Amino acid sequence: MSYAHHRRGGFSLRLLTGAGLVLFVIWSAAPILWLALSSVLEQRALIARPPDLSPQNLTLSNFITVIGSAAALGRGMLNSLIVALFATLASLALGAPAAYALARLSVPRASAIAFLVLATQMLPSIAIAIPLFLVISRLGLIDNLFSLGVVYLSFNLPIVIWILRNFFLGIPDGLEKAAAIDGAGVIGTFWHIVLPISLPPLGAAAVFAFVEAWNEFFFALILTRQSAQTVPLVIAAFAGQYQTVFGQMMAAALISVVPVILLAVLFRDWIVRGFADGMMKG
Amino acid sequence: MSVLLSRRDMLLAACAAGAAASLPFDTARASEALSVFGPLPPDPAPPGAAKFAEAAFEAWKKAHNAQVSYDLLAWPQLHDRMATAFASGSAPWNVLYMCGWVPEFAAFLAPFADDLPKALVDDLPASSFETVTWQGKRYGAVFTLSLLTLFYNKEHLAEIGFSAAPKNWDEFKRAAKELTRAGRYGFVANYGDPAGIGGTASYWMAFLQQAGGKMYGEDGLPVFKGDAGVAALQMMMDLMPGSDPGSISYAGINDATNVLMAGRASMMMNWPFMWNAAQDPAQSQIVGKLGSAILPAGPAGSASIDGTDAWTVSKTSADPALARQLVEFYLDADVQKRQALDTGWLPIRLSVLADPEVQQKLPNAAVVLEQAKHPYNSFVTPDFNQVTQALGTEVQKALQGQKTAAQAIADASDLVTAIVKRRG
Amino acid sequence: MPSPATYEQRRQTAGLFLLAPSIVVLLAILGYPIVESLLLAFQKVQLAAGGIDRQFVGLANFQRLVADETFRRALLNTLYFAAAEVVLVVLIAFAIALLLNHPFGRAGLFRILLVVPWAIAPVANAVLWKWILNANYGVLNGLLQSLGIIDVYQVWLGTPVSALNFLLLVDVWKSVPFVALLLLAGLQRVPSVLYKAAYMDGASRLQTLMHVTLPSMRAAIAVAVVLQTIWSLRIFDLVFVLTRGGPADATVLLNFLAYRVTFNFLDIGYGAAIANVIFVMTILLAILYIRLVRPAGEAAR
Amino acid sequence: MSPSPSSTPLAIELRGVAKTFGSVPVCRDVDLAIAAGEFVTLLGPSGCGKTTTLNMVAGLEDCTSGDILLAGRRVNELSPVERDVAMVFQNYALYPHMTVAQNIGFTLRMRGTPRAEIDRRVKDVTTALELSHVVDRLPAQLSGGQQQRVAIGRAIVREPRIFLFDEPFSNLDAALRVKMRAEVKQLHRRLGVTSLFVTHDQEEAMSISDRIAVMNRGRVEQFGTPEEIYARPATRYVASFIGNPQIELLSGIVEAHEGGPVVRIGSELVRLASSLNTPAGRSVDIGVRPEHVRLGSGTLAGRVRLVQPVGPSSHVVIEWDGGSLIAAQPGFCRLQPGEPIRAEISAADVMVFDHASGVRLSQGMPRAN
Repeated sequence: MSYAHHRRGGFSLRLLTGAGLVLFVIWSAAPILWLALSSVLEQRALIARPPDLSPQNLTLSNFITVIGSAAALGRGMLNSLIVALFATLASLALGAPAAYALARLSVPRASAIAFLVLATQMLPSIAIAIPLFLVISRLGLIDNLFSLGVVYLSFNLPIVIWILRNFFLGIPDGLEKAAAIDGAGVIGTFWHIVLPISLPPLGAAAVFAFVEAWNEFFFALILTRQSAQTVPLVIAAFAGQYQTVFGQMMAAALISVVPVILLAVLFRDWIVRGFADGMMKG
Repeated sequence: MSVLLSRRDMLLAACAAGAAASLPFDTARASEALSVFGPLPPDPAPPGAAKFAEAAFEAWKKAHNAQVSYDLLAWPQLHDRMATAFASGSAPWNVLYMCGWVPEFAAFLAPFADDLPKALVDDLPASSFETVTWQGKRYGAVFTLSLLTLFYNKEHLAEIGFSAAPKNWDEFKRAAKELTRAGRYGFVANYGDPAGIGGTASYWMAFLQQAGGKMYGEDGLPVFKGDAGVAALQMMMDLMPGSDPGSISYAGINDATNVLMAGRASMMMNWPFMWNAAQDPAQSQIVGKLGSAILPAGPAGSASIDGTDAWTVSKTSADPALARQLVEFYLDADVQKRQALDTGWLPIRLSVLADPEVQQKLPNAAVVLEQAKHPYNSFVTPDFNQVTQALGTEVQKALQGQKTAAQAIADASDLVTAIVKRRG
Repeated sequence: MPSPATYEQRRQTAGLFLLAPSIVVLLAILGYPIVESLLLAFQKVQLAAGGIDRQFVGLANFQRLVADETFRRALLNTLYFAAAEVVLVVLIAFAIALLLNHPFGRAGLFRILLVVPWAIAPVANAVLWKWILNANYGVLNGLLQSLGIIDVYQVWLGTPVSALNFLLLVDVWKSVPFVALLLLAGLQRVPSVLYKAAYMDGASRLQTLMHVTLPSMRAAIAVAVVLQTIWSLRIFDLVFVLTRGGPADATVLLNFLAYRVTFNFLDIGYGAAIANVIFVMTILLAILYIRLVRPAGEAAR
Repeated sequence: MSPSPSSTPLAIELRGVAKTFGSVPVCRDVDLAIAAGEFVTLLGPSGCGKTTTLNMVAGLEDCTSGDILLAGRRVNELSPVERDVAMVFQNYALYPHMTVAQNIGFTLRMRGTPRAEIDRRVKDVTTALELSHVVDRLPAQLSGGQQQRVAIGRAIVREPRIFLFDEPFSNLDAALRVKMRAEVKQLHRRLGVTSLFVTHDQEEAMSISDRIAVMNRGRVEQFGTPEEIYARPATRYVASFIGNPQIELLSGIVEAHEGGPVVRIGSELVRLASSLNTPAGRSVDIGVRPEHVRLGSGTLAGRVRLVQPVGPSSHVVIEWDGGSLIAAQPGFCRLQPGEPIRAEISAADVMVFDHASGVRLSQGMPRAN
């Protein structure tokens, strides 16, 4: 049996893998499918028992209304995009070098520093909301995309550092030494060698930072007024005190997820590619 | 037609309002600028945010040389944003929407309602000031008469020989029981969230007043640990066999409303806004079948609770007079009428409530007006949330059979006493 | 012009230079709020005109915690929730990562599908699940009934045990994607030569998994466990939308309690005390996990 | 410090170099002087400090004390690139995300060499190393031998002053290892670049080096040509590390005997060269290499325990009441285990070590310590 053949496995393993993938698809997609259905059915069909999926209940009115109110959703998405891109790029730009320093550059007490950095995320955000609001409002930066982006940066940065540090720790010494011998400085080694071979964790970290900033609700709620409103607030606006405009909310949620999916498509290659082979531990 | 589609229109309008509000504050300096904090439609939003009385609003702004910017938020998030801003001492708004939070935030509000014109005040139900008064001062003006009344499915009730809604507790219980059949439930409620106005505790407060009880004595300490309190809870427990068992898990009123609108529950206690929603064929299966009535009478008669949607003025407002004038505009008879006709939110002015056009368009207006003749205290205090949380949790335990009514009320009384005493 | 620093010194200098911006940013943004929230836990805070009134009360808030029945309940709920969630999320995510790393699961579609549950805005996600789980018109009831699994509609969020476990299920569903992504990244750096060697050595698949895959993934698993612990102890939005802590406080988790006390009751000092309990719990658990999962080599370093 | 322009400075010189990690000493007082063009090997078991020494020469690790001089210039504080050294690593350390050409060209790129020149030099190197057909492949797509050549190519492409090799062949199978050894040797002959090579394989060291520094526990025990190291090991440790099969060491006490001192090992008296001048009563270890035991006649009476044919010769293990010895016999040996046999140890070739210090007692050295 060839090794490639072995990788795929025998009949029973292939069957198991196939079944597992089917389960995985159901597990991930079924609730999403329901979300999609909810967005194209009249509410009276959804509260029927069992849900009435007959074609006369199909409607595009939710999407028409939501897209018609593009001022709110569109601006929310634009705001979210700006904030999330800023938080993602900044947390990678700051976090990757910091993680590299903590993993490999003999910074004194690196483990303790890494832990302290992560510990900033162990205090529930509710506890820091009021003091943080105080600072930002004194600075006059309430309802400002930049201040929101910076706050998200501070939430994402520790996680990004932590994820990347643990991956950088596993890079064999030899590569950096070889780069040093080849004439690359510390920064050059980081840029030309370490980053390119860390695409999967970088991709994971980037997707993480983006999604978290894109979807963050609580700080968006207290730190914005109207002009810097992000998309989760726009979506939440469909749920009122006496009524939830469920179909429109689902339609808005579906629309708002498109950029994240595009991001996943974009980063798919990063997530797939691995350079493990050829960098055995020295 | 416009009524049926109003919920969408209002959302559109809200978005437009949001866009308008995003103009930088500086450009508004030339004229007087007012910042108004309130809910997004379909919750009761002001003119310019919801789609009504727009022309009048423009005219008012012009006449007063005022810029009004709206900071609107989905209702469930209002309290959090306000609490954060107040706690940090930097709430930027001049006019604020309040829903039972006046005692809690009284320190930040101006007692402007004492200065309202007498003609206006005389046209408002005196009891509507109960939830906006704290320590003898009136901090707000309720702008929509939003009382809990009974909504019912006329077809279902007819099936069991009820030509009208149940009039008293016994009829209520009997109807609920008999209506529970064929995959339907006689009654549905949202008992999932214990706290706040419209939470489990506040339902109990309606029953409490129907039983002739009240929450607090003159000294501010709880006095509900008597027969009335227990009877109110027992009534709720007795309704359970005729209720949707899911009631205990419905955390928002729309969870319960949907059951009624699906035709699988026959009665529920709900707010006036329910009326319009139930006539919208896109979401309701009971169009034309809905009836409304005052809440069934307990030993002391009918009683309800107040939704307490009110406008208040911030203490730090640069121009308190202008802020007060804006609230007066919101309470203007014509604006109130448009509010009722265009959004379905009932007016608070008695004269507008009595208006035939309003009564014709909103048949439940008369019912709510009738309900207003009975007590409808929501017993708001600075620690209302905490009190209703403790109380509502005890009520939930009794409804789930973990405690007897007497036990739950006794425990609730202890908890509430401790909370009130901690406030000092 | 050679600089007088050696390779190691240069690396250390560069390290401090690369680390500094992050530390500065974190300190500038989070330093004051964190210290402040620690201080708040020892104060009685009341809203007063123009802001808040603060009064130092020593350990009074913590003494109150000890006597607070809701707090005890929330603590137990949270411990159960966090433990169950970390185990479930890591196991399911690991299984998914293995599936997606298998030649059959390499299609890009699977990876995109993977991130979708996580990408749905949490507010919408929670409302979606509220509808799915509804006792009267929820599609889960409808589905299970049509499959003959249940006879009558169930009130999934009606009893304490069931409500807590459905919260758990929904949060696991939402949390698995990121951890799977992380573990997938970990799987991809296991050199295939190790698998080949294991194959040559005649190791069974299970043995390969236990002796080759798992040890190579220690770091990734450690990160996943620590991060998931942090997030599990902080869960809030689902409780807020799905159950509001009910019925009868059965699903109150610590962070929701901290929220309720801080923002609903405006008892900011007491809320900060609860938040700090979460803080300390998280730190202790994180240290424990890091020690448990750390490779022997690093322990000696 | 600076050498006079007329004298040719040593290519590499280590003066009292020491390295400690925390409180653990890894290298102690290492002195080495390597002339230009020499091929020198650091040989020793793992953990003896040889790789650390190499790294210190490369500039990848700092020395705790002592000086490192390259071409007469102190380089302690210089970075690897300033030292102008090239290195081949144990696991090749090829950049996994770069093609063969990019791997080899990386160092030139880092030096700002113009693109065209990089291409040209990479082409030269890949042609010379027979890598032309794989220049666009990633390291993971190469065989072990090809990876090895890429690693070498990366080192030679920029024509450095010094080559450093850190156990470069340890991942190769035996046949390939021998082949690569020859290639490296040829390369050295062709380029004439000073090379420092680290290995734990004594055979590799013997076959490739001009001189070998045998290291043990952070020290250089002996530095000499392969012949010196083999024939005249300075210490018992060096003697036992070099040679396959290993040298046999037999302990005993020196006795005065007619015709010179002897050491009694069981019934056998091993004669020592009288020039050693060892006093009676001294504890010594006798080292006997297999080729210095002659079978068939002699005073030693024992039995055959084991016969191991290795092709050109056979190793015969004989045992007697004093212990056991290995004798190397040319050709294919037909002795049977258990057979009685006589043997003779060549007195002239016996090495004698002081038992306590392990230092070899050599002619003309009456006393050790």
